[in-house]
Amino acid sequence: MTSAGRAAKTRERCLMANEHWTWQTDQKIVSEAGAARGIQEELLRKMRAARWNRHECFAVRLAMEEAIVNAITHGNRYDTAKQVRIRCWLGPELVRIEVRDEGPGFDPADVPDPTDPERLQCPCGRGMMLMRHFMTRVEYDESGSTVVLEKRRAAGRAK
Amino acid sequence: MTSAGRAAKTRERCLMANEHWTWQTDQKIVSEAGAARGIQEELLRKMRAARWNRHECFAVRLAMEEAIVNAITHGNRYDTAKQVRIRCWLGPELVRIEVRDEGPGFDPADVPDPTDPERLQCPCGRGMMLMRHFMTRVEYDESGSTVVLEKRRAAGRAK
Amino acid sequence: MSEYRHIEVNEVGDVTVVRFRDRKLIEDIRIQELGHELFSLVDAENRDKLLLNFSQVEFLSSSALGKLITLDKKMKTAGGAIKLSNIRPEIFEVFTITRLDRLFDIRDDEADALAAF
Amino acid sequence: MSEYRHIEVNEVGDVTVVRFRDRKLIEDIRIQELGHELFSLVDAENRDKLLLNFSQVEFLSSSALGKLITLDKKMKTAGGAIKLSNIRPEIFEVFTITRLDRLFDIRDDEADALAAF
Ligand SMILES: Nc1ncnc2c1ncn2[C@@H]1O[C@H](COP(=O)(O)OP(=O)(O)O)[C@@H](O)[C@H]1O
Ligand SMILES: Nc1ncnc2c1ncn2[C@@H]1O[C@H](COP(=O)(O)OP(=O)(O)O)[C@@H](O)[C@H]1O
Repeated sequence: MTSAGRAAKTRERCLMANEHWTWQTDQKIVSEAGAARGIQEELLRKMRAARWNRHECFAVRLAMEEAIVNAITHGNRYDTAKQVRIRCWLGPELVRIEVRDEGPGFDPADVPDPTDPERLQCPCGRGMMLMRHFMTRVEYDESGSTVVLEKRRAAGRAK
Repeated sequence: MTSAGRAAKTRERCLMANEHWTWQTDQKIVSEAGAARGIQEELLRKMRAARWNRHECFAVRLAMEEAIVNAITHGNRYDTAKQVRIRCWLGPELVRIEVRDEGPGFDPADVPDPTDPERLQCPCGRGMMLMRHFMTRVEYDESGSTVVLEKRRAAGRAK
Repeated sequence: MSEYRHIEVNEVGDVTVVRFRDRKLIEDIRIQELGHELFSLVDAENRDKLLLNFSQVEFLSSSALGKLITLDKKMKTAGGAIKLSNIRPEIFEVFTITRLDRLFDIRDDEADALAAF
Repeated sequence: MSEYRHIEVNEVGDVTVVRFRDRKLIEDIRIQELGHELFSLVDAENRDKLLLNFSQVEFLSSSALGKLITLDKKMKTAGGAIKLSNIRPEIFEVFTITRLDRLFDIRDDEADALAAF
């Protein structure tokens, strides 16, 4: 691991330690459309129970869906011998989702902007932009086969 | 026009003057799928009559199709008030096709490589790569709304 | 008229009004079928004025956007028109962020959309 | 089995063998319909082993490639498999240049392809 990689890991550990999680899960699914549906629904149920608002629930549902579909299709290329590992952490103020595939990875910097007028008519390439817009943090590891998504709860909500 | 643009125009004029054309056409079509079919078929008939080989005819058919579809869809965005101008020149050794739309243009350098493993599953973005592979020359003007395609006849053919 | 599993189809004058039966449009076999049903309105039934009413739709992901873009392309190739209506705020945000609000004609409600054809 | 305008469908064992009626697969309303017919084999008829025999096909452009990629995606989502056969040299070149020979399982002829399922 490079020193930048190590520094990121350390920062990650500190961030994790400071958070107080009320629920978490760690599961592996096969690389098939819909295989993660149960985990996705469970996280959303927990969020609703903890009164995260409609927009926040929508955002997390969307970003998680995009990340998982990417892991199954682009990462593992539907290879049912490969798995996707999904980890979720839910705290009072933060939800964190990590999606890791067994694919070749990629460089997120190479992904073209889907809003370029020239690309507007192409039916794909919008998942990452949606994750970035709807989440507080979207980070890929060095290889590109693991993504971490975080959503911080709105500050001004009713207590 | 920039001086680079002027130089290109001059070079263009010289190239054109040196060629001896046996057939040419200059037509405008509305921005609808299939509207250029007649012109495409006519050029191919002329090429076959002049005994261009099967691979060369395939190449010209393919590149011309991709350029016209791009002009209609990405350039004029199916706006039937806009036209596509198609000019063809056929000589003993060279065929030249110019396709000009009334759209906003684009920068060909921005077009991502469709063979990147990550983009292999996207159903679009292969037209320009095919034009470039099958033709001898593919050149866009400064704005990107005009493309010139050329195919030079194989040297080693039977006379 | 065929029976559809994922959409509800009604005629209002010469416009075909489509409502979605699924509340969530996500990547799986059902969205493939949904795409198939939408495309058949253009490909097999030659309808040329489609109004997609999203009032039932609570969620959609980028795969659904892909289907809508392909539908739009088919419609433009066939010389027809599509309009969208009754899109709730979060989904509208999906359209604006991806700039698809420039590709699609999005109207507030069915009456507005019908009047715009 | 439905009647198709752009494809000819036959069963060989549990494999659905598809031949194309059009010699040129190009961007227009017919290719939209062709896509529709191919997709319906997966979406509506739930066929999970498709062999596309290209012996009749003299020409295809990138829009046809797009249809094949979408078909492949549908098939993978549904857990099935596609193979291609009898592709003539120029069209094979289209597949290799775009690296789609890595996405698709391309076999020389029908017998080879059938044996590979
Ligand atoms: N987990 C992954 N593994 C490999 N490549 C990926 C992964 N996630 C995304 N990509 C690459 O990034 C591109 C953009 O992804 P995205 O914005 O979600 O759009 P789409 O999935 O529709 O192509 C994908 O086409 C793919 O090339
Ligand atoms: N005439 C044009 N006007 C504007 N943009 C164009 C034009 N031709 C090509 N482009 C841009 O280049 C991209 C790549 O084109 P192409 O390789 O033919 O693939 P596709 O047409 O399938 O997207 C298009 O998506 C579009 O963004």
